[in-house]
This record gives sequence, structure tokens and C-alpha cells, in this order.
Amino acid sequence: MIEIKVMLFANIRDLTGKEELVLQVEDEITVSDALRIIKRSLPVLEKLPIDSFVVAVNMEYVSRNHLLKDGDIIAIIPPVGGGR
Amino acid sequence: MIEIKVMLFANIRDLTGKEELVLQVEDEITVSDALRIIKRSLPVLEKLPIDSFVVAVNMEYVSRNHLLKDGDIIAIIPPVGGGR
Amino acid sequence: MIEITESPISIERVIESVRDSGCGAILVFIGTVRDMSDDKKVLYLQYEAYREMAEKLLSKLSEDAKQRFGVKHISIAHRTGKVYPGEVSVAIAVSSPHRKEAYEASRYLIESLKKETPIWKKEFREEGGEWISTG
Amino acid sequence: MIEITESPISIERVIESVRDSGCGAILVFIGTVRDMSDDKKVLYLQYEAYREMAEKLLSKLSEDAKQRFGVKHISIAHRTGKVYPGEVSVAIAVSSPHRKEAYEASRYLIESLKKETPIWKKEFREEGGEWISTG
Repeated sequence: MIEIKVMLFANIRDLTGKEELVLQVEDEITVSDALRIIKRSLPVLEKLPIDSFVVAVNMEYVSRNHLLKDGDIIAIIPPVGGGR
Repeated sequence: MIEIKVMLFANIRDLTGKEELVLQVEDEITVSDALRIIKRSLPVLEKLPIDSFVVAVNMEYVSRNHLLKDGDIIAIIPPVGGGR
Repeated sequence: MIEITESPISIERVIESVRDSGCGAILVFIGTVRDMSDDKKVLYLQYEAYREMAEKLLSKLSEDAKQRFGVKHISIAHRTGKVYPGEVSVAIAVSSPHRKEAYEASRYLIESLKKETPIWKKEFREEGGEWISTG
Repeated sequence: MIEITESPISIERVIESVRDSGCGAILVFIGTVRDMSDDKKVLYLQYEAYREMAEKLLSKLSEDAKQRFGVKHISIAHRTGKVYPGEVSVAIAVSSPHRKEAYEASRYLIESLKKETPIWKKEFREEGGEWISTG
């Protein structure tokens, strides 16, 4: 059993009313897997294009097939960059 | 008889020990004429490449054949622009 | 100095932190909240940051800019929470022996900050709030 | 605000003078006196200006930059007299709705100021003084 902490921000936080989740899974999973689990547990997220959002693991941007280990912190990063 | 005030700065001021001169001439003269008179009255100026310095009359940069009138203020402007 | 903070930003402190008598140029970028957005009156912005990651990325970005442009010191301060029109949301100071490098590094820093740093802003107008991005 | 002054420059005042809640970007260039020049220790610089003409040219330059780059406010302050290493010799603040224009205008202003404004500097090192120009 491994535990992964999920951090939510901005419009994701507004929509779900949550700042954090904890995923408990049997074995190491990829970022894609984690996103699928998160979307299943928070159906309201279908209102956002989560699949286009970048993801950071332990504060580093990673790709969708990055493997998550016990104790990892995954953050879903909505688009940034307002203002010229 | 017309009177022209001459303003001196920086290395010209250091060399001559003067901040101002007054030229009194019979008639309107050009900037070139004025420079010639100034150099004659302050021979120490031959140490500086005055002929390559720009000149302002009444706070506007002018060419060497600009005509000076009574009451004009002529400033000899050594090179500026130190620092990158 | 890299700082993501709930408190008002002191421009003086940001500038002081990059002063160096070996540097002839300091360039300071100050981003302030505008009172209008798309012709609508802005009440305030709400900034939210993934603080630890933002600080880490901005530190990395600073090191990167120092190497790349040869500037000497860099300080970045970014507000979080409610920021009202006219208030400072971000300040970036760069000091450098010569000015050309300071301009290049400063521009690079603000563009990179806006693009890459996990800091979000929600704009509150009279008719409600909206998360803003150019992404 | 255009100011050629014997007194120390207040960066805060220069910045305050361009603040405008319609402008999201303020860019501040600060020129300071370096402690070394060509590997020689600098004691101080002596700035001398043709004050009236310098103020007139800088006002014109500011109007010119506002037109050309569409920036909103410009303030320029330049010291005269003795200025010691680490002290501010010149400060230029530009405010603008957006940052790109502020960077362009700021760079244009400092380059033009250095090239065209009748302000001279004499550098005093341990072995004496020398008028400096790139002209």
C-alpha cells in the first residue's frame, strides 16, 4: 500500500472545495493513473480540462508517464501567466 | 555692437578656469567665427579638440554656420556619455 | 532574496538587497494591479501560490539568469492573497556591473515568472471572480 | 518629474511620481557609482551639468518616449556634484499599462540620456581626476 498526497490550486480548489487529497493505492502508479483516480473521486472536475494541465511531483514538472512512489506529493497546476 | 555669452563646461572649464565669457563683436557672426575668437582669447584651449565639440545656442544644438545674434548664449559641449 | 508573501512588498527592501558597489546598474520591475480590465472595474485580485514550489522555481530561475546574463544579484518578491488596484503584486530587482545585461535579465525573469511559476490570480470585478491566465 | 539635483536622489519619490492605477508596469533604472574603474579604486565622481539645457532635453526626450512607446509617465532624476561609490547618480522610472513598452522606453531613455544630455563626469581615483566620455 502506498500513499500519495495530491495538492489542488486555483480553479480546481474553488470547484472541489478541497486543497488536498490523499490517494491510497496498491502499487506504484503513473501520473496518468493518478489523474484518472482523482477525476473519478471528484466528478465535478470534468468541468475543467484537467488533461491539459501540467503536473508537478515533489515540486518538479513531470510527464504523464512519471511513476509515483510512496510519499510523493503531486500537484495539478492550472494554467498560469495572466498579465502582459 | 552685439554681445554673446559663452558657457564653458567640464574639461574646458578646468583648463581655462572660467565658467563664462562674454564676446562683444561688431556684427552677427557664425558659430565658427565665435569659436575662432574664443580660441584666440584662450590659447590654452589648443590642448583640446574644440573643433570636434558640439555647440548649443540658447540650449539647442546647432551647426557651425549658425548665425549668432545679440543676447545669444552659446555653450561648447565636450563629449558626454560615460558608462555602459 | 526570493519571497512569496502575504504582506505588502517593500520596494526599498527589494532594491537594497541587490545593491553592490561593484554594480553600476540596478533594474527594478514593479508589477502593480490595474484598476480596469477589459473596460471593467477591478475590485481586487486574489493571488494564490504553490509557495514552496514557486520559491524553488524562482531561485532556480535566478541562478539561471545570473549565469546566462552575467548579472550579479537578483531579488524577487511576489504577493499572495488580496491585492488592490495600485498595489504592488510583484517586484524584481537585478544588479549588474553594466546596464545591458540588467535589462536582458530583468525581461527574461518577468517573462519566465509569468509563464512558469505556480502562482494564480483571480480577478474580482463587480460582477464576480474569474481565474486569469494567458496559458 | 525631471530633476537635475545636487541632493541625494530619493528612489521612492521617483517611483511614486509615476504610479498610476491604470498602469500595470513600472520599470526603474538606477545608475550607481562603481567602486572600481579599469581595476583602479574610484574615490568619487564629480558630475557637472548644463542644468537648464539638460532639463530641457530630458523633458523633450520624455515626451518623445511617451509618444514613441505609448508609456504613460516618465520621471528622471540626475545627481550633480560629488557622488560616492554605491550612491545613485541617475534614476529613471517609466510606468505603462503593459510591461513590454516600459522596457523599451526605459532602455531608450537611458541610452539617449547618456548620449545627448550635457552632463559630464570626472572620475577621481587615488592618482587624480579625469573627465570620462565614450564620445
